[in-house]
Amino acid sequence: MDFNYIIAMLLVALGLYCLLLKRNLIKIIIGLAVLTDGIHLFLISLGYRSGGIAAIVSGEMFSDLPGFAARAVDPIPQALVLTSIVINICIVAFALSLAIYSYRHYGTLDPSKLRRLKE
Amino acid sequence: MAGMTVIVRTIARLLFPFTFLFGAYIVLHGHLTPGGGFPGGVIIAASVVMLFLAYGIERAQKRVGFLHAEVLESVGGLAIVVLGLFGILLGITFLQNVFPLGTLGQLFSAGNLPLLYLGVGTKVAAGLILIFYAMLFAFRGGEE
Amino acid sequence: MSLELLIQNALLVFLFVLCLIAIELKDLLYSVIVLAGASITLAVIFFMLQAPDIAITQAAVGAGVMTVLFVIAISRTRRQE
Amino acid sequence: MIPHAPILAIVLPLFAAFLMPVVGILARRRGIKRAREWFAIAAVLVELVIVASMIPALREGQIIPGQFPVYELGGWSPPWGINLAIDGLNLFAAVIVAGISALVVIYSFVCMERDHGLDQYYTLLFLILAGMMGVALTGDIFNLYVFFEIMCISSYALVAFRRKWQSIEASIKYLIVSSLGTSVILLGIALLYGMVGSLNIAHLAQKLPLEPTSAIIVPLALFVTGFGIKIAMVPLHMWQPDAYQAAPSAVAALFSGATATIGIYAMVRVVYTLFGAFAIGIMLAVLGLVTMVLGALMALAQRDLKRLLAYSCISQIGYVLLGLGLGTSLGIQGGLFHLFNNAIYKTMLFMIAGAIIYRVGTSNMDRLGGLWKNMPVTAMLFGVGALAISGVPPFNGFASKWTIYVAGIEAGQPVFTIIALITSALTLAYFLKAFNSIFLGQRPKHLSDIKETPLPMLFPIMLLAVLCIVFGVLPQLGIDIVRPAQEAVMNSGGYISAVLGGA
Repeated sequence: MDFNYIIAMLLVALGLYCLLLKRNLIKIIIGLAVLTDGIHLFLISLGYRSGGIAAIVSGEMFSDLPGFAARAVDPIPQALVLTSIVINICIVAFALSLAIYSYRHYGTLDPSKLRRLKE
Repeated sequence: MAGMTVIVRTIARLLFPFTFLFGAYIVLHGHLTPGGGFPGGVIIAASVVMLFLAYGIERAQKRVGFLHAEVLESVGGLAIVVLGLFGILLGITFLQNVFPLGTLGQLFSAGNLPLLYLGVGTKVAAGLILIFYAMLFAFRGGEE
Repeated sequence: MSLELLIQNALLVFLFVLCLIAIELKDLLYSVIVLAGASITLAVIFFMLQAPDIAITQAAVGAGVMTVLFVIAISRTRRQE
Repeated sequence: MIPHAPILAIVLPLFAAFLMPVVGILARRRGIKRAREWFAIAAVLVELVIVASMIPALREGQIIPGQFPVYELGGWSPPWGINLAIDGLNLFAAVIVAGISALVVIYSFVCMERDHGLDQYYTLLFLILAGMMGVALTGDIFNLYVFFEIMCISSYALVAFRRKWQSIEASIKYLIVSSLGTSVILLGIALLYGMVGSLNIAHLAQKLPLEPTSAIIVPLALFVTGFGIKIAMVPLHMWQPDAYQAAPSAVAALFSGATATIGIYAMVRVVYTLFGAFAIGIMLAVLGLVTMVLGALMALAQRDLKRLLAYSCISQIGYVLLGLGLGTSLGIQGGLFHLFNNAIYKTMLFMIAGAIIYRVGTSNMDRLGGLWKNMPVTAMLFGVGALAISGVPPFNGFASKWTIYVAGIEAGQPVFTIIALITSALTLAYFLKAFNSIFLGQRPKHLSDIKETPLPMLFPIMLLAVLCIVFGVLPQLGIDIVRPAQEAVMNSGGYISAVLGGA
């Protein structure tokens, strides 16, 4: 299980690196996606318990509710990740439209060149 | 953006009902099986966008205009809020379930949850279609 | 180590490698396609972690909608970094 | 109190936001003029009434565990369900937000009349209001994150609203920095959930150890960084002047008055209630000092009025952080009082900048001058705002700054007080410079037929100016407003027992 957390944190670090050091808006947005993917993986791994079953309606739930509750994975992180995915797609869509705008105005996707081109 | 070749159009037209139905299934069975309002709405939006891309945005726009999508999005959002307010009017607190619970495992069960999912699905599908419009339409007064 | 865990760990490594490639590729279009692959891999991992809801959403959003948005954006701007 | 007031305060702006496109379409079909504006004003006034109706309930001490101040969504009680928890601090933030938003919407009536796409403008404005209300009233840390994110996304869109080159650039900058901040907050929440297994603020606060250990310091640092980006604390401030300059003036007024307040609120709630970390307060105070001094120094060099105001906003937030970071009851009182005053005069100054742009078309101070003869009332109001922000008696800025000075000395940090005093003098200097170059001096020829600010724009500014004087002459009144909030910060145990029902 620890391996999940290591990979999650590596993804976060990768996203941060891309966000801070890349000089292309679309690359930066890709970095943002990777960063949030890492956080999602982290959250889902938190809720998992080994040998667990999904917390959805099933036949087992009707026959043995306490047993089901003891074995089911924690559904709260899943709800969090769902919300976070929704938010993330909003941000990505908005950021991409801004990137297209900036390309039309400046002809570049390099955020550090934006102001210099105007003056 | 112009349309694509006849093969793509035919496949898109054939696939459209199935993807749309699959999205609707996911929305309506959100309280029973994996899925729910958001993924279902995304799949519905994807099926519509597939038609857009195959037939060209100009022709598609005659069918589902910007205004339609905007109104649908508002209606979806309003539906969620109004459902929540039902709880206040009839029950105790916001989003309190006031509908009969039904039998666990049946389609018409879980109180207001399926209706909420319907609202979410409508809003998400309409909202995503709007985003596609805004991004494809060369930003003449782009929304979002 | 059980077979399932082995597969899962392999997928995790694969996910990381895909993300790394997506970030380092110079051609943005390829990099977006690789990112879509990473999204699918992540969806499979979510499914193995007993989160089918998230798996469906991640596949629909991450591989579907997000890729299309990126492709539209790249077609309106420029393909090389 | 209006029944269900807490949830209505969040739902009403959402409702208005979703209804706004429909109203816009109907108004266009039927040819009704200004339907959107009137609808927006009506909605925001109702919102203000709802929020204000919660004040007496809190005053009368109706804090019965499990009753009014804790509102349980869907009938699920905490820590399982999502709840809205209202104590003095929440309500303090909510009242500021509702009041400032009401004035901004009234101000937008004229200020935004030349813009296109007002449907979207008002939709985004109400979404931002819903987000701020949600952050202010919720008692669940993940809910706080979601509402925070709603607020941030709408504010990126509002910064880019006019689609000019500055706004696009500012919005990109803001988006990258701020989404980094919100990701960091989400990571902090994930770590907390992994440690404690709960998301309810009160429940988390109960379970977290009182003394900050090394394991807890990581999420705490993540939270401080995330919220620090939103309030433009100094090492994280680079997005803020661009965003404030590029945004329409009404939006800049909303950001400086309401959004900054919410950022501070979230920071205080997390640092003091959640972690009970009074020990790291001194770090906040030092950050506040740096913020204050650098903001003031940068403001001195600006030639654009809105940019100058943006930097002065950074500087004033520094005062608030200093007061809050001292951690004594007087310091927290001073900090919160200054937050309140800052919301008043900073909104007012941005509105005046908007009025000048409305009439003249520029806020570049090199191209302005001698406007005293054209806009005497505006000039006078600007003078009031400038004196208030510089902490000159008898205006409200003096009352709160004085409290912070005294708190600094009492806490055994006279150096802090001296630095704060010097910064205050700097503030006066750059505002005098601004006043001089806008309203006095030689008037360029093309400015000779500029008229006075239109009355609907002047009305909110005047109201805020009156508040500046009232709270300056009667500081006790302001302190009475702040006291419940201050007590709420100091007493996190009361919050916990109110939410969890004494468990």
